[in-house]
Amino acid sequence: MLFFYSISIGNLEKSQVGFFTVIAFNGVSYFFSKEIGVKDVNFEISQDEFAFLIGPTGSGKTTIMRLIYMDLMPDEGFVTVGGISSNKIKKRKIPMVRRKIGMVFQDYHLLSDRNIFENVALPLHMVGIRRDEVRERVMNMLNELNIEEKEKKKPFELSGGEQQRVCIARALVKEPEVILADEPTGNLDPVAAHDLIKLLENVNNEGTAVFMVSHNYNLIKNRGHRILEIQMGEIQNQ
Amino acid sequence: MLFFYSISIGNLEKSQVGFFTVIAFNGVSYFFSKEIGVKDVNFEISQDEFAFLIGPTGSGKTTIMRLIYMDLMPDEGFVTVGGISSNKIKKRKIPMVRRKIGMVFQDYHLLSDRNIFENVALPLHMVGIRRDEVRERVMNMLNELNIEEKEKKKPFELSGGEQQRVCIARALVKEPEVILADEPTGNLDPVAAHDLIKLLENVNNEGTAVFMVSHNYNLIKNRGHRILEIQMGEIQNQ
Amino acid sequence: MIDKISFLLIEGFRNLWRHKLTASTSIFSVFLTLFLIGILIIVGQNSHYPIEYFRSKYKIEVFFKKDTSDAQEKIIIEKIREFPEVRSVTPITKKDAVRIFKDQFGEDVVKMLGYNPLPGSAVVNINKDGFEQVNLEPLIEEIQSLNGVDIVRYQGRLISRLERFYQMMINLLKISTGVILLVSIVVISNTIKLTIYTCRELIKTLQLLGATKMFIKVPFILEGIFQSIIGASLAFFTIFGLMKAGNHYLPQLVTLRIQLDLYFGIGLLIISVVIGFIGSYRAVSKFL
Amino acid sequence: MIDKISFLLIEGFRNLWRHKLTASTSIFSVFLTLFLIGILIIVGQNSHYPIEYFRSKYKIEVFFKKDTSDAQEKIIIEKIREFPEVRSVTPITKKDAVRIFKDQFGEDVVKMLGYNPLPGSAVVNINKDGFEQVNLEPLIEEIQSLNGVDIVRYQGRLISRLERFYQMMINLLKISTGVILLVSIVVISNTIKLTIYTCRELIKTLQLLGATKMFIKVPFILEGIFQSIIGASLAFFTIFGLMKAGNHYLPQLVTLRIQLDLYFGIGLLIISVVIGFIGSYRAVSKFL
Ligand SMILES: Nc1ncnc2c1ncn2[C@@H]1O[C@H](COP(=O)(O)OP(=O)(O)OP(=O)(O)O)[C@@H](O)[C@H]1O
Ligand SMILES: Nc1ncnc2c1ncn2[C@@H]1O[C@H](COP(=O)(O)OP(=O)(O)OP(=O)(O)O)[C@@H](O)[C@H]1O
Ligand SMILES: [Mg+2]
Ligand SMILES: [Mg+2]
Repeated sequence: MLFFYSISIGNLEKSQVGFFTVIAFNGVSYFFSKEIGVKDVNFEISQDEFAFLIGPTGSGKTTIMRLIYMDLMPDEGFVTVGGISSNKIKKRKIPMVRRKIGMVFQDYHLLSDRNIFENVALPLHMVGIRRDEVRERVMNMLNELNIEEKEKKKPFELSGGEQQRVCIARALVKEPEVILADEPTGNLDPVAAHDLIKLLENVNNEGTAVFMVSHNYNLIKNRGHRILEIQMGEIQNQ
Repeated sequence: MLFFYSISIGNLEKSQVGFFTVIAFNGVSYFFSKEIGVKDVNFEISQDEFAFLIGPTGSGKTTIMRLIYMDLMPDEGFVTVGGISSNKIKKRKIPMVRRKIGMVFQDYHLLSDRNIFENVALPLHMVGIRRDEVRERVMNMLNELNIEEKEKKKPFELSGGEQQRVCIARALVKEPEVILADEPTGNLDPVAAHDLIKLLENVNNEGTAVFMVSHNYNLIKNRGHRILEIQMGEIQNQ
Repeated sequence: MIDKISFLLIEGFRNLWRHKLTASTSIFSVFLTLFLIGILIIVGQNSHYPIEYFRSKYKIEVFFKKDTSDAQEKIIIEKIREFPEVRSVTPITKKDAVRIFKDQFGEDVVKMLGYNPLPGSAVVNINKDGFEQVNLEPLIEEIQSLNGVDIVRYQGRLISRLERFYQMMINLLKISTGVILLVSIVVISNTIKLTIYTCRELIKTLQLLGATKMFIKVPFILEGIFQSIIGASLAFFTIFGLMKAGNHYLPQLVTLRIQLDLYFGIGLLIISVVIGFIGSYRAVSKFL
Repeated sequence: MIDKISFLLIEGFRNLWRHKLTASTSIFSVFLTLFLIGILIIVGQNSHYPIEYFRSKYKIEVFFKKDTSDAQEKIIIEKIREFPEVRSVTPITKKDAVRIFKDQFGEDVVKMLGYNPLPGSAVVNINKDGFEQVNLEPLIEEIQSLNGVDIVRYQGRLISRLERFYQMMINLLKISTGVILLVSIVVISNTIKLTIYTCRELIKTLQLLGATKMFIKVPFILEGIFQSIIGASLAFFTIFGLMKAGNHYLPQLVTLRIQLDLYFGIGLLIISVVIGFIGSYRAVSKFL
């Protein structure tokens, strides 16, 4: 398949797990039903890395993401996120893992009964941040993504690309340890997509790991970032 | 803006409205609020045309689509679809217009309480087609889009790209007069996206008009199809 | 057309399964409210037992004039028997009166006085049923006006109190049933409304795909009716079971018997279909 | 922490507005059911009026032995007065008896016989209230056993029937209130469940964003409680209004007075908070 090849730039050793590594997959398999799911996945993402995950539709990219934010639990092996392992975590501790992660969902998951500001502010309220600080951080984030004038709108009043950017704002605003973005440019025009990658690179430079799913090979090539390729649920030549 | 330019290949005359023209915009404006919406849109799509609509996010592409399937009614001007004019139609006749159109929605709009087969079969049941014929046509369509083995799954059990293809299957299965596709490749990998365009081109060759929104300029360029560009709610040099 | 109708019918059935949770909630509400209504109807059907008992205790004493002969008294008694409110008349002849006086006071009044000073009389018993409210005043007046009748005595105020009290209870019961029926319709229709509210996306999608109003409405309305029928059947069988059990264990002294017939079942069924139809029609119309 | 609590409180309030439609449905259900319960409670509070009326009609006739003197009779009457069930005693002396006999039969029994054959007696009136069920048998026996008392007569079977009937009505009312209360809780909790069911996507999203169970639950539970309180207040004011109107127009002959006090309001409030809490807690727990 012409479009997919991978560049490995990570030279991490196993010993670094838990200190430099923010996400680690250890022989992870998950099956929705036989043959469907992901199989024996092994990879690591270090604290300051920017990595892409690429693969055809239905190959298991979203499944990998869901394993990271522990929406799915591995059938075999274990996933470690920010030092917490999926085979040891108690169910009620899962929210703590998710708070370390900024997630951009493929299907947005915006709350339709709240406006844009409230949607983006939610992760901050969850950790009990003061109202005025919330306001400042949210507005900064909306500015950064050029959707500040949509502040008072409900999600359904926004275009596809605008909703996608709200979702990105919500992921970034809590200044997470790692950002997971599942196809965050699917509804963005090339300019906006390019701007988004730039933004994520800036965030990455400030020390946040970024792990992003994309189909748009043209957008991600030649940027010097690691590219993981997945096919039929298996990670290819890493 | 480097990415957007338009090629006009349609040489239609106004007199052809109603016979050769399947979609016509006549001085159409629609405003969600002041400044936001589309303004004085004029264009026509003829019976056998394949046209793209391209423009940055939030420029009004989905709004144009919604005006065509009469989810929105123009504040000024009128839209004519298959000979029926938005300024003359009675409200309860709108379903008849929609049945002529195969729609691929940007946000899919799949029915979450039905499986894939039932979702795709719905437009056929609406017009009262026999059960066995429904089965045959739906399965053919699912085969064409490589999702036949998902027949019994619910939408939430599918990957983003698979859902998008279900939505496309539902639009094509009723053999409409015109196909509207709003960003149908956003969640498809390059191979699947290319296959989809091929499929739409085949359908178009059999005499169905196709009007498709896309951000992926690389995918649509050099195909000899007409490209309409929209910026800030206004159609550019057509 | 046939294909479309059969599709819509099947859709209605399937929706029940698709919306298991919300459907079971509606069914449960229908069950509870119809159960309540059913119980009230049964109580209403049986409310005549206590009043009939009391009516069987109503007694009117008629005293004849002193100079009426036993034969004349008999004729008057026959006349009294003919009033529709009268169940039976027990004559107390002058002789009987002497015996009763002796029983009560221990003296033989005839022996002492040499003649019988006591008049003849009769005890009139009132019909227990067939009257919504027994108003004895006119009867009393008519008896009073008969030739040969001296005085008529009866527990006047007590009886009219009892009748009025009974009437109040019946009215209360009727009003309650009406109120609960109304409440049921509203609660059920609200529940169905919520059920349909959970499907508003679905309705929007159907509209966008070109479904006519009918095509969208019919499965929901059928679903609502099916839910109601299921709820009503559950209520019917529960009441039926309770009634069987009740007839076994109810204290015999209250003489409470439960009448439950086909009409009751059919009535519940019709109520449920009406409720289901109105409820789901109202509800689905809100989103179309 | 303060920021979080205030956020959750405000969220609870805002949810009311966000879920206008579903919230108003719940509020309406709460209103209807609590209204029903309120009416039942008031009926229960007033159910003693009819029985008190009937009790005021209960009469026990005590006949003294022929050889008891008027003075002895007085002593016995004093003794009878001391029983707690007794409201008052009307003495009928031997002389009174003669007068009554003359009124009834037109003969002066003393003149005819030369002596008074009639015994003294007394009419005992029974206390109307303070007793759940008046059982006269022991009282009768005690009076009977007093020295100087000959026979005691009373409307025995009628009274015990009335008392038993009354008891049955009270029990029915209690059971109905209980059943309706249960039905309310279930219906309301189901309605709230449906309200929350419409938010299942929202709950899923909150979970994915790292919200703890508490963070998700609290606003919903508060919303449920607010809904209930609003519904209860509406019910309270409606009942209050109806009561005012009722006291104006109720026929005076039924002597029906409505007692409504602070406790009633507080009771409704507590019931509503409990219902709201249980309902929304149960409901939200289903989706977590
Ligand atoms: N909940 C589910 N139940 C059953 N099968 C599922 C479920 N979710 C995903 N799958 C299947 O697992 C496979 C991988 O899905 P996944 O969503 O990970 O794909 P993806 O790589 O994200 O694709 P896309 O690019 O289209 O989003 C697909 O074949 C999909 O149909
Ligand atoms: N229901 C609505 N109410 C208010 N404003 C709306 C509504 N829908 C869309 N808009 C606004 O109208 C503008 C055009 O929206 P539209 O959805 O047509 O954009 P689009 O070209 O489809 O963008 P995208 O490529 O991101 O999907 C946007 O600014 C959007 O915020
Ligand atoms: Mg995916
Ligand atoms: Mg759009």
